[in-house]
Amino acid sequence: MFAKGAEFMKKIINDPKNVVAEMVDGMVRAYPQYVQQIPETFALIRSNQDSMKGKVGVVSGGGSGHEPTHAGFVGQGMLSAAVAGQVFTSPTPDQIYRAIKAVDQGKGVFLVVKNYSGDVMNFDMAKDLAEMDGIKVKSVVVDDDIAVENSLYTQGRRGVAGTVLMHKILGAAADQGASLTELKKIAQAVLPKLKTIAVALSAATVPEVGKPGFELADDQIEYGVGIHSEPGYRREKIKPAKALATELLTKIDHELKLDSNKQYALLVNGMGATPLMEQYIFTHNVLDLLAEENIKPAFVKVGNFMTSLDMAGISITLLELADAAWLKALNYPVETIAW
Amino acid sequence: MFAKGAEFMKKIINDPKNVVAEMVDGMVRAYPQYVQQIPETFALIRSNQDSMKGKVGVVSGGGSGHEPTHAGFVGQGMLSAAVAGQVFTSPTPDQIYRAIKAVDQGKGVFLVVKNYSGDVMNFDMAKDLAEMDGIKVKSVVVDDDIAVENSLYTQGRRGVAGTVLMHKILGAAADQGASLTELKKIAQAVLPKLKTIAVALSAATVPEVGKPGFELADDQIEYGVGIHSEPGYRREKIKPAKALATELLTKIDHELKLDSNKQYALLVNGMGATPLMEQYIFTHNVLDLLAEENIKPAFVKVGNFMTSLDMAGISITLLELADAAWLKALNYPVETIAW
Amino acid sequence: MKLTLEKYLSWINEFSQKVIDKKDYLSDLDSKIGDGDHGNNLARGVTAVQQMLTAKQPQDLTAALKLTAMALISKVGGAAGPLYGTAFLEMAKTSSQTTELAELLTAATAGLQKRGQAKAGDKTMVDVWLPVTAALKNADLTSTVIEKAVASTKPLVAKRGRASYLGERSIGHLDPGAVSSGYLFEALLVAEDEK
Amino acid sequence: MKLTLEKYLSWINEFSQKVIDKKDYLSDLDSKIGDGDHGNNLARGVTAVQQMLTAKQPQDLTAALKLTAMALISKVGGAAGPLYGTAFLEMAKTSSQTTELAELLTAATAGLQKRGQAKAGDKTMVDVWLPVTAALKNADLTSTVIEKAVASTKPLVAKRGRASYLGERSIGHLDPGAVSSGYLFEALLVAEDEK
Ligand SMILES: Nc1ncnc2c1ncn2[C@@H]1O[C@H](COP(=O)(O)OP(=O)(O)O)[C@@H](O)[C@H]1O
Ligand SMILES: Nc1ncnc2c1ncn2[C@@H]1O[C@H](COP(=O)(O)OP(=O)(O)O)[C@@H](O)[C@H]1O
Ligand SMILES: [Mg+2]
Ligand SMILES: [Mg+2]
Ligand SMILES: [Mg+2]
Ligand SMILES: [Mg+2]
Repeated sequence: MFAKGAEFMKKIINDPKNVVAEMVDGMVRAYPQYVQQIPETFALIRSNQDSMKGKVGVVSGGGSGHEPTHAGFVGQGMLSAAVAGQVFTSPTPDQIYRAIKAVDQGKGVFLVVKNYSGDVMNFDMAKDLAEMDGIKVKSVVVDDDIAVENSLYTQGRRGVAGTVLMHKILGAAADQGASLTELKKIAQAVLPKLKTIAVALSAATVPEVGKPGFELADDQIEYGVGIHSEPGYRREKIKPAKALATELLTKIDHELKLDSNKQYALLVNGMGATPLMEQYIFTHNVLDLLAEENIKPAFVKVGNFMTSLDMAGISITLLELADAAWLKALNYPVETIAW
Repeated sequence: MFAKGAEFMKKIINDPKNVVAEMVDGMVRAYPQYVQQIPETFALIRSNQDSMKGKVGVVSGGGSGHEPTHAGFVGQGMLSAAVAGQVFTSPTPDQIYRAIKAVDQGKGVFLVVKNYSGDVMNFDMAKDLAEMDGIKVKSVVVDDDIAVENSLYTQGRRGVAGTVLMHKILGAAADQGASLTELKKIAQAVLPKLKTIAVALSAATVPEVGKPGFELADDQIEYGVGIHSEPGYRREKIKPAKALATELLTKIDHELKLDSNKQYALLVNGMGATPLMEQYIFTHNVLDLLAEENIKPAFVKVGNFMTSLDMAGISITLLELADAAWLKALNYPVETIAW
Repeated sequence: MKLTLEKYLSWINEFSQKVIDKKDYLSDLDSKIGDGDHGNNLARGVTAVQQMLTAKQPQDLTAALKLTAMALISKVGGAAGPLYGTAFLEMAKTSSQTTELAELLTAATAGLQKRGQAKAGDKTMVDVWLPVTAALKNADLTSTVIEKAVASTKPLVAKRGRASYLGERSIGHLDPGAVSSGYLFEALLVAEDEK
Repeated sequence: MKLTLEKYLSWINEFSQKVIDKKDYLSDLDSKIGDGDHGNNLARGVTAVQQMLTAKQPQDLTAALKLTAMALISKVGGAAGPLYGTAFLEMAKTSSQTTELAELLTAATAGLQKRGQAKAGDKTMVDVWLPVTAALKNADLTSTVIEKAVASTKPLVAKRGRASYLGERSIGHLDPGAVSSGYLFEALLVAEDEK
């Protein structure tokens, strides 16, 4: 919207400084039946608070710009609350702490954190604050993005679209009365089976920054980008959807060792500016490639779930359904804006 | 994806000629629980065919490129079937006829048509074919787009995002056993109360064409565009979200004569490449402006419902809830991919 | 002039070739005042017509016209599909009574107008079909007549089809359906010359 | 060197001004190897610090440090928020025992490392805090020490924070958190000079 240096940002916004406040306001006023704002925070809690009674709370959150994640998944059967940070910036501990306090029913609160330094540290500090109040808190740090090599000596892998499936499975379990310890066990079991990888056609423009996170030539794509325009592992000329699907699925196969005797859930995720038509075409190719390996996913979902502002691109998430309960949890009914 | 002359189209597709076939394939394989393909057509019918028993069928359709419209709204409580044409091109009469035949349960079939020459003529021809088989058919031609002046001597107004609300209301009524004649009455009552207007930040690129439908300068927007990059009524420099909302709401007010004693449903619709963050910010402004007139919509929905491929932009639909049954119908439970 | 099966086949072949050659140009015209797909729509249609005629080898004019109509109706979509389809269907129907070209085209044009509700001067293909039919009746159809008819759409304000949304801004552009109809009748002249 | 309330306030003012001036540059550095928001994050933070200090008028050093920490923790977010926040919180805690700057910074750096798990050479702000703390202990903190520490991050491969996703490609870029930490300590030198 505002000219900034030579760049021009074409967005439907007012002041770049207020995007999160205005977005949160729009969301809670559009959907009061699902979410309510915890006063003076950007934390949104379930409107149907009765549905949380006697259950462990599940709280997620992170930077804004990934809508409908996180608040779009708040509601019965899924998250108890979600905390929004500034764009691509972890929320602060005081806000996370407020959300934890608001959802706790004496059974403890489970935190779903994506593996970014900021998120990990801010959620940790919030956990400390909550524990000082006597609230039991456990957490999982999701690191499903296989684009970066894993290593003990680095930050490790990022948390991306697979987090949505983690929310779904934990939310269903919590709704059915799982304890804090049981949720931790489920999360730990799901984590190594959950793998995501993305390709970008363009980068996101953070409103306060005013220009794209990176530049791709008119005919270039980048494999392995993160959801904050973190660079990926290779740039090349754009290829047909089938070739993109092949590249990404090969990477996932390398990690999960796809096996026709096993069951899988597939999430095809648009990054914000990619039309559903392209997402369905890509899904067609992914399903074809899996079918060549005699794999037919037991659960499929296609759409914009973990976006990156106006980035064009797509990600594949495969979850190996090592436990039959996970499939049931994915199909468990929910009352949310966006699932 | 393919270079075409000097232009370059960056899309996740394979052959531009196959986009619809591949998209439809991706959709039915991803969501077999909701939709099935009528063999050798791009018509998708409800998987839960039992849910149609004894009821009037509701069939919609039109060009592709508006996903999740139309097939995303097929399912119990909403559409019985949807017919997809080529991108931005009306489906052909034979395919529409197949859909009509497939959903008819002896109670007749109601067609929801958007007011474009092509759609009107092709659905008319399909109606003729179906009537020759003894199937009772009635229809509504939706013309909610107030961007163009209405006139008896022209094509009249276009059908755009408001069509989704028409689907929802008619689908709920049909599911509750309304007759063909009753559906026609409801449609006729809803039509004059349903108004939509859009603003575009960029035009859509049809895959087989390979370049955007129109060019906007880096800082330009266009008010009143249609969902096929039909030009609008004014171009100007981009403005803050609030100013855009004011411009569009003023136009709607001019038509509907907004009145704080009446109830309204609001649909804020992203055109395909507009992030949810921007849609919620815009919603915040729209709700503020309505609040200044003491209007609080009784129903709000925000998201990508009637898109235009990769167009960036947004539309406002307001439906005056002249009949209390319409609000109930909007909240009526459905089993669809995208509502 | 009477239309024969042979002459019809060379006419429709000539037209198909022209549409395929001019596909991009037709879509370009359509993107000025419509949605940019007229060439693609029609090219899809004539390709189907070719396939259908080759596969079914119709043995009389009526069958050939009907196959053409069916291929266009089921493959073109959009506005042009039902319009061209209806035109050929009307010709097919009439051809069982007469093969006089002027009469076939009179029926076609009437069908076109019934289907699309366009009048002369609405800036549609009708603005080509009407004068061409009139000229054929007088047996004086020439390239000039066709060119003039096509060109006549340029200064008009569109009243039907997508171009009508442009109002005054449609002035100064040729109507794509008029241009493709121009090709149809130019192809007729070529087919006649060949005989 | 002992830290007084007065000296601290002029230090933090100087730093705030610098961050606001260099906001775009810090974000630019971050967009090279991170997500492009470090300047914006920190600017939001120091603005809150200024507001907090003006509103609350702390009467002793511990209170001022704690207010700073709280403003940073609750306003910056991201990685820099908890890191800078923890550093100032540790200084606040330690300041009730001693106001010796070297000791305050020793505590801060330890807190920073505990919070973020970064070691020397991981290409983070720690690569500035460690040598600066060491120099202060020897009472020989100079601009050169700071500049060298900041510059030392350039050839490193990032092991923590978003830059670590770049692996080898992080080489050749300054770490934005190191640069902002450099501003913090340059501001300290300015504040000292003023006295
Ligand atoms: N109602 C109508 N009557 C006659 N011709 C029409 C009508 N509507 C559209 N046309 C013709 O159709 C042409 C557009 O065809 P095409 O682009 O294939 O379809 P669409 O407009 O559905 O994309 C126009 O140029 C015009 O000549
Ligand atoms: N684990 C860590 N330990 C120490 N410093 C870190 C760590 N992670 C990140 N940093 C510092 O934080 C800086 C980035 O801060 P900022 O951009 O504000 O946060 P974010 O990375 O969340 O966007 C990096 O330049 C680095 O100096
Ligand atoms: Mg950040
Ligand atoms: Mg069209
Ligand atoms: Mg067209
Ligand atoms: Mg950053």
